[in-house]
Amino acid sequence: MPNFETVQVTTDLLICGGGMAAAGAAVEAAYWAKKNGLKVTLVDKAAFDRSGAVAMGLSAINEYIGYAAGDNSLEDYVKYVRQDLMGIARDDLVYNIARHVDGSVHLFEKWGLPIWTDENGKFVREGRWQIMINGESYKVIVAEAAKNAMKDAGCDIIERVFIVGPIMDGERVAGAYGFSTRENKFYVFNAKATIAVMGGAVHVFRPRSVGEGLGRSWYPPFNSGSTTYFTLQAGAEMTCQEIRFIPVRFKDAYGPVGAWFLLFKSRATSATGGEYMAERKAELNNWAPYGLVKPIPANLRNYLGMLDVDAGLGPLYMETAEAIQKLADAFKDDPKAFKKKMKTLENEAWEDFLDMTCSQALLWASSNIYPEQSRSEIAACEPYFIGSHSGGSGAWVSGPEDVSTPYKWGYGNMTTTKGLFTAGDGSGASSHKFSSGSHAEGRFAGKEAVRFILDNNTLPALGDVEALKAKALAPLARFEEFSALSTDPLLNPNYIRPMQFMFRLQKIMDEYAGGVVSAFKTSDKLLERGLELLAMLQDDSGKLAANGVYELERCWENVHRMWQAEAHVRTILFREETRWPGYYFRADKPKMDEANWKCFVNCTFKDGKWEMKKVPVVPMDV
Amino acid sequence: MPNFETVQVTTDLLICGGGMAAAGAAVEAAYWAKKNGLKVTLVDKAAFDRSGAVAMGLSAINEYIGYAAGDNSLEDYVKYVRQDLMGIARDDLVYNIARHVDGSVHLFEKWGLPIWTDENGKFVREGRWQIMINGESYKVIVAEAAKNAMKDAGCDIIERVFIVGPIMDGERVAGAYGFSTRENKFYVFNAKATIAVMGGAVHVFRPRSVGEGLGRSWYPPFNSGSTTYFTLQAGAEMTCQEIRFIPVRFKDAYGPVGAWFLLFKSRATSATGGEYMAERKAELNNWAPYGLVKPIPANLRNYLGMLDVDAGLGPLYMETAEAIQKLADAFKDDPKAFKKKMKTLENEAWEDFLDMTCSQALLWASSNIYPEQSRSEIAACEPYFIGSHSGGSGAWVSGPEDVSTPYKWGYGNMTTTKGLFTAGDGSGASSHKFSSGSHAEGRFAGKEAVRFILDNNTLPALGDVEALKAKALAPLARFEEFSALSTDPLLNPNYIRPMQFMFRLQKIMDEYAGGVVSAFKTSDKLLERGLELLAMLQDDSGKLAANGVYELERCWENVHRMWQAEAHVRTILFREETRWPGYYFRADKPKMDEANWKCFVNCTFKDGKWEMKKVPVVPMDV
Amino acid sequence: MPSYVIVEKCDGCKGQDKTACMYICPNDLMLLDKDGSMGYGAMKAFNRDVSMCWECYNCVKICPQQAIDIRGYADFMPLGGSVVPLRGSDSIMWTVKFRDGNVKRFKFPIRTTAEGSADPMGGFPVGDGDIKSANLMTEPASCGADVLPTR
Amino acid sequence: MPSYVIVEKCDGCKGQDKTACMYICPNDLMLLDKDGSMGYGAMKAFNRDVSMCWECYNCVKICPQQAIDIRGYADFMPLGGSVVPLRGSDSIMWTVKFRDGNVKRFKFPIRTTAEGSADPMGGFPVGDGDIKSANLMTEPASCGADVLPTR
Ligand SMILES: Cc1cc2c(cc1C)N(S(=O)(=O)O)[C@@H]1C(=O)NC(=O)N=C1N2C[C@H](O)[C@H](O)[C@H](O)COP(=O)(O)OP(=O)(O)OC[C@H]1O[C@@H](n2cnc3c(N)ncnc32)[C@H](O)[C@@H]1O
Ligand SMILES: Cc1cc2c(cc1C)N(S(=O)(=O)O)[C@@H]1C(=O)NC(=O)N=C1N2C[C@H](O)[C@H](O)[C@H](O)COP(=O)(O)OP(=O)(O)OC[C@H]1O[C@@H](n2cnc3c(N)ncnc32)[C@H](O)[C@@H]1O
Ligand SMILES: Nc1ncnc2c1ncn2[C@@H]1O[C@H](COP(=O)(O)O)[C@@H](O)[C@H]1O
Ligand SMILES: Nc1ncnc2c1ncn2[C@@H]1O[C@H](COP(=O)(O)O)[C@@H](O)[C@H]1O
Ligand SMILES: Nc1ncnc2c1ncn2[C@@H]1O[C@H](COP(=O)(O)O)[C@@H](O)[C@H]1O
Ligand code: SF4
Ligand code: SF4
Ligand code: SF4
Ligand code: SF4
Ligand code: NA
Repeated sequence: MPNFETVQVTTDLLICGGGMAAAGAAVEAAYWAKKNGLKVTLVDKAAFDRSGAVAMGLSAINEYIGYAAGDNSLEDYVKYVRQDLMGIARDDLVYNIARHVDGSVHLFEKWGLPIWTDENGKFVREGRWQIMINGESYKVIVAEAAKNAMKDAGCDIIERVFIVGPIMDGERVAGAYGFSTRENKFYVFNAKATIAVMGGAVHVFRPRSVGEGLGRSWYPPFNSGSTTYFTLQAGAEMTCQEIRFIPVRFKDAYGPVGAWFLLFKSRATSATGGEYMAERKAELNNWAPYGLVKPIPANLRNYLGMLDVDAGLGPLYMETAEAIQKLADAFKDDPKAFKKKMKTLENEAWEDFLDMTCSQALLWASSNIYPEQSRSEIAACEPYFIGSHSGGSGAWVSGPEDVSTPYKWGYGNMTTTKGLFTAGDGSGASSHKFSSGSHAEGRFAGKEAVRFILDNNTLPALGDVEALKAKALAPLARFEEFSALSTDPLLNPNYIRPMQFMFRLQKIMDEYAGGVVSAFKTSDKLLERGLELLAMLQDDSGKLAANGVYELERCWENVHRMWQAEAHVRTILFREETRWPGYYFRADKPKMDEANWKCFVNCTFKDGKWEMKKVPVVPMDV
Repeated sequence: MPNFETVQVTTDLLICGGGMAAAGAAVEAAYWAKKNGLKVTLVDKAAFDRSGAVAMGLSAINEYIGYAAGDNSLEDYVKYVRQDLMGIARDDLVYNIARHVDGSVHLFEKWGLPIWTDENGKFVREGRWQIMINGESYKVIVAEAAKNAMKDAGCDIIERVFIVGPIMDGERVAGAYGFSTRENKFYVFNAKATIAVMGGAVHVFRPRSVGEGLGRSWYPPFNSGSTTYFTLQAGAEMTCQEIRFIPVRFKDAYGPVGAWFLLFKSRATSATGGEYMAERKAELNNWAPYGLVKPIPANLRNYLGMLDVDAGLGPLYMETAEAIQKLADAFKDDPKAFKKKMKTLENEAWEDFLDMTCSQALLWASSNIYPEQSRSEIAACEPYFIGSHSGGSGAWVSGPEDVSTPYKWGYGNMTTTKGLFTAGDGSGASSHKFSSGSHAEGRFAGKEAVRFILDNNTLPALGDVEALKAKALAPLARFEEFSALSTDPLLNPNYIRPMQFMFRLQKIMDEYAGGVVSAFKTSDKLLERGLELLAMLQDDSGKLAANGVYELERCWENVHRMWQAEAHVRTILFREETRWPGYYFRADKPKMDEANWKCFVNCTFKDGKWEMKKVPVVPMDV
Repeated sequence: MPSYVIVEKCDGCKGQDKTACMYICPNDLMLLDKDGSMGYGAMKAFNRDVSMCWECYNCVKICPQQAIDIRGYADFMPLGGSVVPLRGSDSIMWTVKFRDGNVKRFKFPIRTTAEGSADPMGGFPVGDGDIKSANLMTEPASCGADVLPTR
Repeated sequence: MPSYVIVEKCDGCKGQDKTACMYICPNDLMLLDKDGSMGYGAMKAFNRDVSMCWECYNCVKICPQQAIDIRGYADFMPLGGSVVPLRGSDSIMWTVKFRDGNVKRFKFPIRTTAEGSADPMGGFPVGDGDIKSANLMTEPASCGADVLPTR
């Protein structure tokens, strides 16, 4: 094994991750840090310009309130999110993000993001809360502003360093450790406060794609659960670990459906021609009061379609041709205008994919699908863990100081671990922030972290750095120790390689925790058996081996996924009801139980032990 | 591309394949050929000693009638098979195999196969029709007898030549073409009659295993549909292409369950503790009269378990500990006898796996499962196409001359194509032959083929051999032509590689034709969409590329699988009912329809067109 | 399938310290075979872990030689289609080729300001500058509001 | 996982024309790297397509050096167990090692005759020798019957 230099970086504020939340944290923290003579360091495993979920771009911004212009009220957004999460939401957090989100969006526009405007210069609404953008370079632009701010404040951005986990000084976070994916360097970061914003978790469950297509997840495969691992290992309380998200998307390539449903007003049908949302409407009564509001919660929209699929009535289709024809119909008496409208619609349809899911455009092209001529299949994807979108999983964070809320312990968006903050996909029970809300929340966390530092202006101790180094690099050592035994170093009885480890994890989750193959159904017995298998996997994670730094990265990503998996399984098992059918169905407890389970389920992992608890939901009075 | 020498082999009888049926055909044909001055040539893609489904060994012989000793009657076997196939069986074929099978088994014993006997020297019965063996070397022994016979008759055995497809001289088969997997040689076989016995088809559907575990199918991955492809392309009529087989096996490693159910009399339960065969008994009424006989047809046994799994009540378990304790209980008052009995049972349990599915022994060892202490999960596997076991798919063959049957056109086990014979997994509507019946049927086909040759003693013409050569080697040429375009020759826009082609096929079948992910449900609409996708796959099969002969073999195997897939999809679509729930469920036609569909569905592919038809079932009067 | 590199076009970014494709890939997949010892040709790039590729097209867009293209995931994508971007400083052109040979072209804006020019404050006035208040740096102005709501 | 080859034990079958493992694998997976140019070591064998291995143990049983072992499929098999056969001319010995370290040994017969000695007719008298009759070569004797049933 080559010698790894230990690089120690001392800073005031450490930002782990470089996605939307990190960009927000950086641009904001740089401002306050400069003002207060502090230093911020941002560490991203990838290139800040194109890292994280927005790497490819986006075609819409899904949270824009427009409250100052009177488009919508913050209170309505709070109600919307709460309903969409079947009652389990932190209104204080949602409210806080909503009041800051317009500011982020307005900044994006100034920075250079093209946002569609109508003839009056108003943003074009996709749906009530969503606005349309030409978002191919969304992330590049947002990162650029953060970089400029960081540079101006004398702060550092370190790319291609993979963060393995937190360093603790007793109950306070002291920084993080990781390694370079470009050089043989082990990194130790020592900071007064840390913001863990390394996105959500993908590939915890077995994806529908196989073989070469394995990378085609809806959310990117490089969101691998690092935030969950980081916060959990730092002893932070986690919430809503059961609320995975399953999006319905165009089948196979996972092109977005939002524009089709909201902008093009397309219908979704099942193969028999019926509109499942209409035909299965009665089912919604079983999930009252949430089933009876508009918009119908995302999981229930999924559920109605799944009932058709489960009954063998697939495929489901997005009626693209019908939708386009309907929109163009208004111009049918003017051939020139009609043609122009058709061209516009076609452009919009293709841009929607090309801005954020190029594969779907490629799939249409490769299979001769012309959306104006024929419909196109849709399907439920596999489960994801992303606190920023329509799932709820994440760390349990403090509410904002100035807002009346029972959930508050000093600094906004600080976890229950002293000095450790999170946002975006990393903070729980506050969904529907999306790209813009994640940025806004990141900014808020950035400011609050600086406030924390000013109040706690000491550098925590790092402890045994060599032990952390040995732990981080163990898979390299294992490979070196044993690989010479077999003629093919990929096949060896003494270790497991990261890809196969991932397959094993995914198979367990798929089969026991309600993945695709189980039609998203699980039960106490399945979960208990799943935990037995996960325990053996945990043991075997000590036998991961990496042939080089690239595989070392993959090893740790999969360890991170495994912890996300366990938090999930334990939480579904603890919550003895089915509340989010369409995300998962507990077959042994097939009904919602408002009397006993209208509460958060929080968990911690401390001193080698999991603790689960119920926490009351205290809604905001809106 | 290296130059490929063309090797032409002229023979009287060509046997394609070297499995149980081929070994039977060879041992028998050698005898009659020698007598009549003819030459037999056997071609196997692998090593005759250990090729085909019995490569690993077996722990039981599943068809042994013992009719001469009065154990069972041939008629009872005919009734058993007919019921097990839900009424759709060729009684004439089943009867014929049954009357020859004891002869094969008695020969096996003489050749050296250890068959368990009781204190009276009688074979130990596992169930009514099954006997127990120490079968690790089963195939070696059976092949040895065939080799000795072939040698004695001056016949040839050619190993490691892969048969691509048939050569036709008008309506008569003229031989076969293929290539060596060891040298750069293209092979053309010219024969007066051909027996295609290249086994069944595995990996047509997506397996449950993933990544490195992909090879863990129940039936072996090297049974890749060559018989179906061969007979179909020779214009032969195919039957029962809808009757796939789905075995229930120990979960993941697919260890056999027969001994546990029949010998150890173990119960199967679902997680809630219930015995699904008892609790869901009423469901069997919906499938009368077949649901009401004993033994309950295999597909219905599956179905009852699947209903539990579908409802989220898994895992299913084999109650191994309970079964072993019960058997040992008789000795509970004599500690020494008890200990001895426990040891015997333990030996039997482990041998059952070690003789035929070593992986299952490894899985028990790797997960600390001691069968006498704890139960072990079982699960339905993925679908297989094997006419010899409990599925029915295969070619439509002529019944025996001396038996009264409407299905007869001259030579027993000849397909509807002149001079082309098949047996074992290759012949349809005559299930439950297993290893012994396949051997017996092979022997019968061997004799009949010699009879055909004697009546048709001319060598058919080969036609354009160069065109066949170009076709067989096309994937090599494609690789050579395009691979230099990309830095990684595995990634190239001009071709698809065999493994990825297989993944694409499997995904289509899994999702549209009722594979694991669809809980074995499909419908007209799903099948029709599946056919659209298969049509594009058919086109793209012209773009398969092979980097070397090994990949060439894999290319053709997958083309063979693809044709099996299409025959299957078209036949399920044609049959507008659900007759074999537990194998597949047509959601749009959820009931059995005796009035309209108590018939065979046969199909042919001729002149580029598929033809489907109904053929009446005429039962034997037993 | 994922990204592939066209032998004739890739120049290994002329031996610069880091290649454009390696620099940008969010999943760390692109690698340069400097001396050809990895078997991909000297100074040629390749995708080292195909089945982890998100087909995000970032490597394709950034390559100065247009040496990278995507062939759709083989497990579900029929052959014969292609989607090729050409990204400029303010817009992107897409050429979409169908399996049946049809071609469509699209052009979309990507940014309204000059590259590198994004002003972190966006020209908004700073807020109260109070680390203890709920106002972020440019608030309430950047929200379009007179005062940041609370409750 | 599938079969793997132990470097120290494999001798490439001493450079014979075909190695035992290549000869026997029913799925054509084992390959010898004669000169080491494939990267597995000169005169060393390897499994060329791991995910197509049936774990049938035929290569393991046949290897004269006991150089091959199986490590269970990584996608569902926990680490630490092993199953090792030693096949003789009339019986086979299995050593089963559990994850928890326990070891069990089993011995089973595999054949009752000498290798190579199988007599095709099994010592049964030949039948009627009539190509047109339903009797196969040794029938009805090998069926134990006086006459082959028909109907
Ligand atoms: C992938 C995707 C995402 C979206 C959508 C479609 C698609 C196809 N849609 S819609 O169509 O669904 O609707 C949205 C849409 O149109 N509009 C919208 O506003 N948001 C959408 N999202 C959601 C947003 O993108 C999302 O809410 C935010 O990006 C979340 O922000 P954040 O929580 O910061 O996560 P991130 O993925 O952006 O960033 C993660 C960062 O962490 C780095 N990282 C990860 N692990 C690390 C480690 N161990 N060490 C060091 N660094 C380490 C990453 O490199 C990255 O920088
Ligand atoms: C795999 C397996 C099989 C069984 C079982 C468990 C397991 C785990 N079980 S139980 O537990 O379920 O019950 C059985 C059992 O205990 N008892 C029993 O009697 N039979 C069982 N089978 C079934 C029998 O094995 C089966 O019925 C027969 O073997 C079928 O005989 P046949 O139809 O000849 O197929 P084959 O697989 O033996 O031989 C195929 C041959 O073709 C070759 N081949 C294939 N493609 C070729 C090509 N393109 N070119 C040249 N050669 C080309 C092969 O190499 C092979 O030689
Ligand atoms: N994405 C994948 N899907 C299915 N199988 C894979 C995939 N990647 C690798 N494999 C198989 O797993 C085995 C080990 O792969 P690797 O870890 O890439 O060396 C190989 O034999 C591959 O065939
Ligand atoms: N049918 C629908 N009804 C209401 N909101 C929707 C619908 N489909 C998508 N959305 C919302 O539109 C945005 C993008 O949707 P999606 O593409 O599903 O992520 C998210 O805010 C969704 O919640
Ligand atoms: N529960 C059962 N009832 C009757 N026959 C069975 C049962 N299980 C297995 N068999 C038969 O036993 C043999 C081996 O079974 P299997 O291991 O399922 O292939 C086959 O002949 C099966 O039909
Ligand atoms: S960016 Fe383009 S030219 Fe540069 S190394 Fe990558 S593929 Fe080659
Ligand atoms: S397409 Fe995206 S994920 Fe794939 S190699 Fe290129 S940059 Fe990486
Ligand atoms: S049989 Fe054994 S010794 Fe011979 S080449 Fe194979 S692994 Fe090496
Ligand atoms: S275990 Fe069987 S399939 Fe696997 S390499 Fe050995 S002989 Fe081949
Ligand atoms: Na289901």
